[in-house]
Amino acid sequence: MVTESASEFETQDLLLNVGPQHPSTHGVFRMVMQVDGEVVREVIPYIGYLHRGAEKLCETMDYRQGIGFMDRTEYLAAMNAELSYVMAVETLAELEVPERAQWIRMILVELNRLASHLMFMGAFGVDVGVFGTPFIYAWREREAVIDLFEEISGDRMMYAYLRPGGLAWDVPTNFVPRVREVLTAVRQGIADFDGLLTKNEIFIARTKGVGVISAADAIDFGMSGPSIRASGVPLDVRREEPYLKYNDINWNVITRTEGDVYARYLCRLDEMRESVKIVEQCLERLQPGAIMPEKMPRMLRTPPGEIYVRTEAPRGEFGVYLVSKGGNRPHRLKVRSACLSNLQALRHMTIGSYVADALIVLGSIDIVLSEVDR
Amino acid sequence: MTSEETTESAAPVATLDGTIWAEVDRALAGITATAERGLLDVIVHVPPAEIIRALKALKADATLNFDYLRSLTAVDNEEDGIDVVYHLYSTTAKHNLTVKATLANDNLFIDTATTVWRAANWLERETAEMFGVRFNGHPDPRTLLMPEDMDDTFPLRKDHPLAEIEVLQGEGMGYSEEDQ
Amino acid sequence: MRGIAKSMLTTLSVFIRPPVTRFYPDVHRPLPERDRAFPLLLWDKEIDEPFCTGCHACERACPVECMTVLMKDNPNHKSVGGTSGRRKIIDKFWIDYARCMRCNICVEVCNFDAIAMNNTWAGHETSVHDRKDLVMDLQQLTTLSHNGAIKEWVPVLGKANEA
Amino acid sequence: MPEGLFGLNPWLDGLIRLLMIVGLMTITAMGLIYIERKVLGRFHARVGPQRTGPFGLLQSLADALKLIGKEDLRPRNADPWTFEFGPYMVFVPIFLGFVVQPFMAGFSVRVLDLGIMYFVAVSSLSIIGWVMAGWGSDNRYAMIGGMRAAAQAISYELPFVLSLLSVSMLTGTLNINEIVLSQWQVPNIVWQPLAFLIFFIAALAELNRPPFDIPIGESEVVGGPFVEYSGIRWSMFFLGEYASLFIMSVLISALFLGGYEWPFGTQLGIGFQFLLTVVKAAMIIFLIIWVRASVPRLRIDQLMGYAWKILLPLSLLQVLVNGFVLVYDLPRIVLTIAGIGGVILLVSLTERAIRLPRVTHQSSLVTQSEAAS
Repeated sequence: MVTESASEFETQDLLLNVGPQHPSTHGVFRMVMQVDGEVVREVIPYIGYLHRGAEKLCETMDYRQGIGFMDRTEYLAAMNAELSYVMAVETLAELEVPERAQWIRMILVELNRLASHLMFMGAFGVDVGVFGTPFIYAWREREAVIDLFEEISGDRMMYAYLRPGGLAWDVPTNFVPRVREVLTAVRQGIADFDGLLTKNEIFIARTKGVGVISAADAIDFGMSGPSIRASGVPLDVRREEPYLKYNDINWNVITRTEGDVYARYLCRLDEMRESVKIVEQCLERLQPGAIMPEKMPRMLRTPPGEIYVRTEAPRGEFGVYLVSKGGNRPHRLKVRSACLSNLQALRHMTIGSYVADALIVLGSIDIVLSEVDR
Repeated sequence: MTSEETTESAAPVATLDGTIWAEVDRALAGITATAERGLLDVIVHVPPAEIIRALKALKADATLNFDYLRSLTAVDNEEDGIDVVYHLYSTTAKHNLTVKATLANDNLFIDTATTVWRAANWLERETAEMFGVRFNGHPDPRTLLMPEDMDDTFPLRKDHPLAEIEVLQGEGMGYSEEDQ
Repeated sequence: MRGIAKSMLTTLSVFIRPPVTRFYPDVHRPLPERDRAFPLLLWDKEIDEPFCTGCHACERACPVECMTVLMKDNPNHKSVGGTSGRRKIIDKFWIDYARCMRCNICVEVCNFDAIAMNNTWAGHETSVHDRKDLVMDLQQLTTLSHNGAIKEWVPVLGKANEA
Repeated sequence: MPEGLFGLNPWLDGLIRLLMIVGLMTITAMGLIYIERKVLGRFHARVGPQRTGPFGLLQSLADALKLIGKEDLRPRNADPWTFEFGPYMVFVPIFLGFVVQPFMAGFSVRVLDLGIMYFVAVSSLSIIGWVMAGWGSDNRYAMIGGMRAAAQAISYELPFVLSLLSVSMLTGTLNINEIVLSQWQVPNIVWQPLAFLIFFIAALAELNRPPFDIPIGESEVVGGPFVEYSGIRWSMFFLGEYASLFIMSVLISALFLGGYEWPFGTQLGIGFQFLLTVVKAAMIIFLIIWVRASVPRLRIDQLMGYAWKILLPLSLLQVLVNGFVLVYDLPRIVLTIAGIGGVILLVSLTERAIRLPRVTHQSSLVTQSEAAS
């Protein structure tokens, strides 16, 4: 009898196609969800809609030309992407970056992290369902950062400003007061987000305990950035293998232990505060000086060799694996994308949750599809 | 100091002093691995047939504990075959290692590392479609970034042609006729 | 509920702040001097000819191959009784703005400071109906500089600010 | 039977009243769309529409013209009848609800003795339209949205009706006009703060406004039942949504805030009464928009749990307390005290609910599926 009635009331799972055009997929990501009512039984992600072969293109470009393609690989944190690339070239070509250039790089990279995290806050708030408010708040403060970048480099998103050896040209003379202005604006933005979301009961109800991933699983999936730090793994390249001047200043790695969506949100919020602190310290240490090494060849060539340089981008470890066979262009350039590795864990985090939660989990790992697909 | 010079120098072992090679050598007992010193990390060459054994040993070893796969990719060295490159990291001991397995051009098969780290899944799928390396026993051998049916051409190989650039100006705009 | 009240107070505090909207097409924000739109050719007003000698440096350095350069003998050269010191001069120059990725490399490689990025709004508002109309020829590229509509900024590469 | 409005024959009179409702409500809804966009803009630190006409006043008109001009598409696999009649089934019940709205003393479309019951009956009909739209579209997002809408409406109908009931217990009538008139000294919100809060929350859910906009959740089901609609049919949903927003605000102001009666009585004339009703309704609408700008969306299980586990017991409690006070003829201040206590209870229960450990079957399913693969 039991089996009979079970077959009588057999229900059919529904295949729900989300993306590539969907408001919550943050670009051209597509996933097919098998849903039983509102519960997700299976998730099959599809990526590659934004694959442009940036790695192959960089192999045909000399080292200066490649910088522009790094911007386009990670368009929300282009400074961080450029940094990995130029550091790889510098290490291969044995270039010594002057002190001032390193401080300026650090300021720019942290400001870009702020801009990127603000963007996360906005998009994530909309995913959770606040109608537009967080998005515009994020845009307001991100605009301040981007305006500053435009005054420095000339472009709002595709900076092409860092160069192997240092910076393309020096920052404007009013750089320090302008950065301080931007920091004031960003602090206001952080306070707004804190007030809008952090304590909101509905926000907490929606995010706490959703998309939990344990520390061991996170490591196994190769996650990085705030997504793994929210699971209690203090994995931060800035602290573990310090580059630039991160060892000379005072800052903390933000970790949380819960490993859920709320923890990932709080991690990013605290990281923004930490970035503000870092930039302030950098501004105090900034001294006049050279921004490029004394002897720069007109056309940069590297000796044969290989290097895997990793830096901490807003979404996690942005690695550049550069193989040179001599000459002025890379033999092979591989971009290790943090988003790709984080996205791999999506299936693990979403199965068994509700449809609405699946999209929040996707939002919480903060993917940039151009970085995933390259 | 570049890797080429390192291998050419008379005593390559000396440059490995103070690195984790001693530990790695101990963990890889029974596997014919050679090492060189890279610019940041030690690079270990492992024969492709023994790669999974080596990776498992490196992960299981208590002091090394390479539990984090940073990156997995391949390098097309044209006539010298294709290198499959693993960048490992230990989240507890905080050290790095690069493991390389060189595949001959006529035998592009290697065992899958998904049994060691789940992180290898998508990275191997990408490497497979981009370089034509076949990962034996991969749980999900579909393409990742490329179209599903694109299994005969491998974009990141050096012999893969670049697309022609469509030029809208100059001769394309009728310059040459008025010049001549 | 108290958290929701806090959220609502936050939104209320924004409600009473002035809005941040920029009325874009009506009011153009002043652009910074370094703003990069698309490359332009500069005009040598003293001799009344372009600075560009058609040396192909930018064409070779362009990562996306958006430029086509052709040079010719300068009809205004001193040797033929003219006023210019340039033996060769640009004959035809096309830049495909649709393909240009505004990386600034052409400006950096130019030995004559003959090319600069447009830093006016005219460089940003370039929408056309046909992609072919984005291929700019020599005349279009020099007009802005010729009639003095831009104050170009040519970066000093790798040089630090004084003091 | 009341006389015809202009002393005409009943049919003509009925027709005129009908046209008045439709015309008035359309204009009101368009105005509300404009107001919402403007107010929401300020909450977002923007300015809202400002290009069409002075201060963007003609924006809604421009939108309406655009929507009427658009092609009315129907997916090939959609069920023609359910798809095309869905919008009407949403639209008509909402407009029927307008019949009993009290704007000024002795003047509404119809003064019904069972006004509240009539309103509850017709307003819940529109959910059929939602389900029809969701089912008929042959779209999975639409279907999920339609199912969500049905589940939500059925759950929130109960606290909605019970809090209405507690108001009519207090005033002893189901006639909305009489309820308004009975508040000539003190508005009902003073006696029934808990019922007001529950009614407000349930009204948000009935209106599918944030945080209860689960059926149309833009970031999940991309508009839910409306996803396949375009042009005039889509605009009917939209108009219906804003018309019901207006009706609900007028109802709240009438039942809890004293409508046109409090605080000035009916002596100041019809125009002033109308103004008072509109101002009170505008306050409620502002509050609803404000909530929309500030809160995330609930999830469907949380929404249902909140209705059944918190709102329903508390609204039953309110009814019980009302009965107790009325039967034993206790002073009314007891109601206020009990109501404030109830509000505190509601707040603390809500805050407790988010601290409770969550029941999730995530881990077991992952192991299942990984074992299978």
